[in-house]
Amino acid sequence: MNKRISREELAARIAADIPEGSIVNLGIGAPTLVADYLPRDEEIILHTENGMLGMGPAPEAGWVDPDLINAGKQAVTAVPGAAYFHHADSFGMMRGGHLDVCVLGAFQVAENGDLANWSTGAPGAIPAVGGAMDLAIGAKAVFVMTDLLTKQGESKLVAVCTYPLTGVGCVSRVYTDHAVFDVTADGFAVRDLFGDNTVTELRTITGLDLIDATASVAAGGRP
Amino acid sequence: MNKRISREELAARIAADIPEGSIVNLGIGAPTLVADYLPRDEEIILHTENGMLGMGPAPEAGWVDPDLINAGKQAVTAVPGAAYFHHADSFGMMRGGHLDVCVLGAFQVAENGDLANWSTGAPGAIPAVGGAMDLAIGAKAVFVMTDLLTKQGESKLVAVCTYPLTGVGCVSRVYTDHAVFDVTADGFAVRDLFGDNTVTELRTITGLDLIDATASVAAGGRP
Amino acid sequence: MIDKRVSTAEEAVAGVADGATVMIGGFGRAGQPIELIDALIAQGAGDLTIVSNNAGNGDTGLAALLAERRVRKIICSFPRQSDSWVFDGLYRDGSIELELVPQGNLAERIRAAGAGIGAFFTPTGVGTLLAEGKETREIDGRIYALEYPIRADVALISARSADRWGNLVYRATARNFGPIMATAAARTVVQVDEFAELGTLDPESVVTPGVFVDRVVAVGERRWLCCGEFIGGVDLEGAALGGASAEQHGGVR
Amino acid sequence: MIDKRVSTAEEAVAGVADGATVMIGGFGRAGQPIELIDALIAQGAGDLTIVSNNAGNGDTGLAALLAERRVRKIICSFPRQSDSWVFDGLYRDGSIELELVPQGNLAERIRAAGAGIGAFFTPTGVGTLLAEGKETREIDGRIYALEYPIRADVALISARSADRWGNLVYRATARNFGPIMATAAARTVVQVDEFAELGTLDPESVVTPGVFVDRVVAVGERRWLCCGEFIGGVDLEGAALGGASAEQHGGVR
Repeated sequence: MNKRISREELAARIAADIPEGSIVNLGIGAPTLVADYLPRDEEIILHTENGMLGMGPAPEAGWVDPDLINAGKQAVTAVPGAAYFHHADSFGMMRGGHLDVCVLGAFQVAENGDLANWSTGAPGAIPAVGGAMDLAIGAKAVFVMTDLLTKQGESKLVAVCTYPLTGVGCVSRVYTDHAVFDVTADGFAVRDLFGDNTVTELRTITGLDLIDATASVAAGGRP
Repeated sequence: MNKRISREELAARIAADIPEGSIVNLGIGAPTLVADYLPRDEEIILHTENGMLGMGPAPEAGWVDPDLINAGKQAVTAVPGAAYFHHADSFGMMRGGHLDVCVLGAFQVAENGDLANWSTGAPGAIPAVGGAMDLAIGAKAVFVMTDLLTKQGESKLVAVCTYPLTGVGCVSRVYTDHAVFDVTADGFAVRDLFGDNTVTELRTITGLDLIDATASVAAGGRP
Repeated sequence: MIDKRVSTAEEAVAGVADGATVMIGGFGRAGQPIELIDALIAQGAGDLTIVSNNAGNGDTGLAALLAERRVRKIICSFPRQSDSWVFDGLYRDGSIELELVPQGNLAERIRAAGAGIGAFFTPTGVGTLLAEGKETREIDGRIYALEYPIRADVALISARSADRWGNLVYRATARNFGPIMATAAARTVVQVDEFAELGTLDPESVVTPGVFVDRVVAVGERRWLCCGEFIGGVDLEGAALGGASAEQHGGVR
Repeated sequence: MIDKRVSTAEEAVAGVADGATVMIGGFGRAGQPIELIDALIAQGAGDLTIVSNNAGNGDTGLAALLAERRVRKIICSFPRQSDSWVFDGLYRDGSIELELVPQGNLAERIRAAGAGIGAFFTPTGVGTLLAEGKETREIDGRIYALEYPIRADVALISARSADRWGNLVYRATARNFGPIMATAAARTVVQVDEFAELGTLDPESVVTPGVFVDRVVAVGERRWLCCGEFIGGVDLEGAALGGASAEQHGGVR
């Protein structure tokens, strides 16, 4: 029984959906993996909200530049064609809708596209939001990359988020280790199944009334 | 009888009141004359709202640069230490209160510091405001440079402006060909008399209840 | 490969629809994208709303577009200039609508559109005719008026140089409205003197990142430069000194 | 002669009062003005409100200032990091107040203070805990929340180079909050690697014009540069690879 793909496979799957020429912001954590699977013969421009377009991969050993980091505060490089700018300009770029795609992690995504990814609301936890709320509302397409289930086996796709929201109705599509879901006006639509998952099984796992859009997607349609 | 000083003398008088290190915007028209009288051995930085700090004098013949103009669309130069920026940054600089002094022309200035300098409200006139309203509210000190009287002999210092306003309560001081007036909470205070003008005569000419502050200014006080 | 370069000004302005809102960069003649405006005139779109600081100078560029009666409305700060006779005539005979905006509010409204700000409180214009009817509010003892973003379908701007990603550098005060208009339009079209190889523009000095740019056309180096160096020899209109006017040599920028 | 240069970090931070609001540039360690913070620690001001994107890393810089219990409140977007143990401890025992602001709203509020904007409507955070109690408004079909400027008494920032007028250029992503914080404080204090002669910074490439700067101190070239060229050889904390830590050599920037 093969119900899940690996995080690397998922990153590759997301990368394949990003057209050449896109301006893309990859959130901290798993989404940064997507960069490794972007086709090397295509130009896709990476934005990092701490002030750069044209972010390149990690530097070679010995060439870490403490002045050149990504939003996750990891060392990166600049590709030819890069540009630096200050924080107000960088977030204006996001808020103004100039990014094509951002890929974010999630604790929960609701049927209406609500995203919760910054706080579990646990008492005593130190809150920290960073750029999550800006990213959530700041791209033409907001992709979520996540396991479908928590470690406790609960669905991260939910009818209504119970964790504090990051953004309202902002998610376009959810890439999970089980399947890909589009957020539609009528709820989640299963776009793509991984392994031997079925829509029926996913309905059981998530407890949601999922739309089966696999046929229309296979036929080239877009929900 | 010497009641008036020349425009050049007035420009020199204003220039003498601008301390070294000031950031100064000189409005279109007569105020640009002030630049010619700034002390050459002192550094005063000129701002032009079309995107430059460190504006220098007009270029020599044959060296006009159409890309390098002031707000009056005259050819200028850049001094060492200059910087260029775009219009939103330039007006943010003004609106944010970062200029020390701006010098503007006026149709009327009211006792409460209201300024009218962009429109006479004449029917059929084509309205144009440019940066006048931004300048009026956009410097720590707003100096007006003007003749005291119109060509028709009417006082430009008034109880209440009858022309459309440029800014409310924004003028700090009015330099006229007859005298210098500070705007105070109690109305205009005569700071400095030119030629053989007297406060009494100026009260008659303006029809205003002017405060005589000449003694306190002469004694080094500031109204 | 990302390549926003097009070969002609005609291609650059293709697709501007009747009724479109078009931002046009420049402060007076400085930074005015003359070749793009000429191409827009040839392209034929009409019933336009123009957003630009001025309303044209002389008989070229924006003034020529106005003279063709292709502009329904202009949003600007300073239409009346010594050489704005084309606009003046149209305005006086009621052929063009004018929305007059203080220059800093114009810039900030354009910037707000690009930066996703829904509206902002500005002190400029408060208590004047130009803020009449606008919502006001006292904040920390000062009165502000609420202003809304200005967006456009197309922005036509001019820069000094661009790479194929659309990264732009400008020149002196010709920068003016270019960087903010580039952010506020659904499609930004740029004329530059010349293209730069990708990677040759210093990432610290790029003023407009390519994300804001859709099409770029190179129109040749401005007359007063030679290989990027200022050589002078022109008047303020860009005409060669002591010779024929620049217009006769194919326009000024 | 305008000369904003001072000789020591001590002079640069002189005059910060107890209870002051102090902006501190940097995103994590990048662009954090370590020498100025060290001088502020020595200077002694307490009961401070700090505005900074993060709440300190490790035991140096902002973290050291917190450890000295000189900070009453911090306004930031991301206090919790892998190396933010100093802040974490103070927060958990109730010794420090936290105002959490989404990063883009933080940047825009700082920018608004510098640009004289009274307040602005932002879409970020709407419908979340961080916009609770804030005024909201629907504009063109989208909901926005009203946010107010953040000003400071002093800004401490880091740049690559400055001339005596205070014109600044930055380096890579260490630019981050520096340019906007410089506009939003009554007094802006800058540490740079080195001074540049007036007129040697390209006017097209100056990021922060000197008008926004009050004092500048040169603290020596960052360890990973040599005459302005990147030479590598350090880790992300700026410590020499395979050698002693940077802290032992006088701190990192």
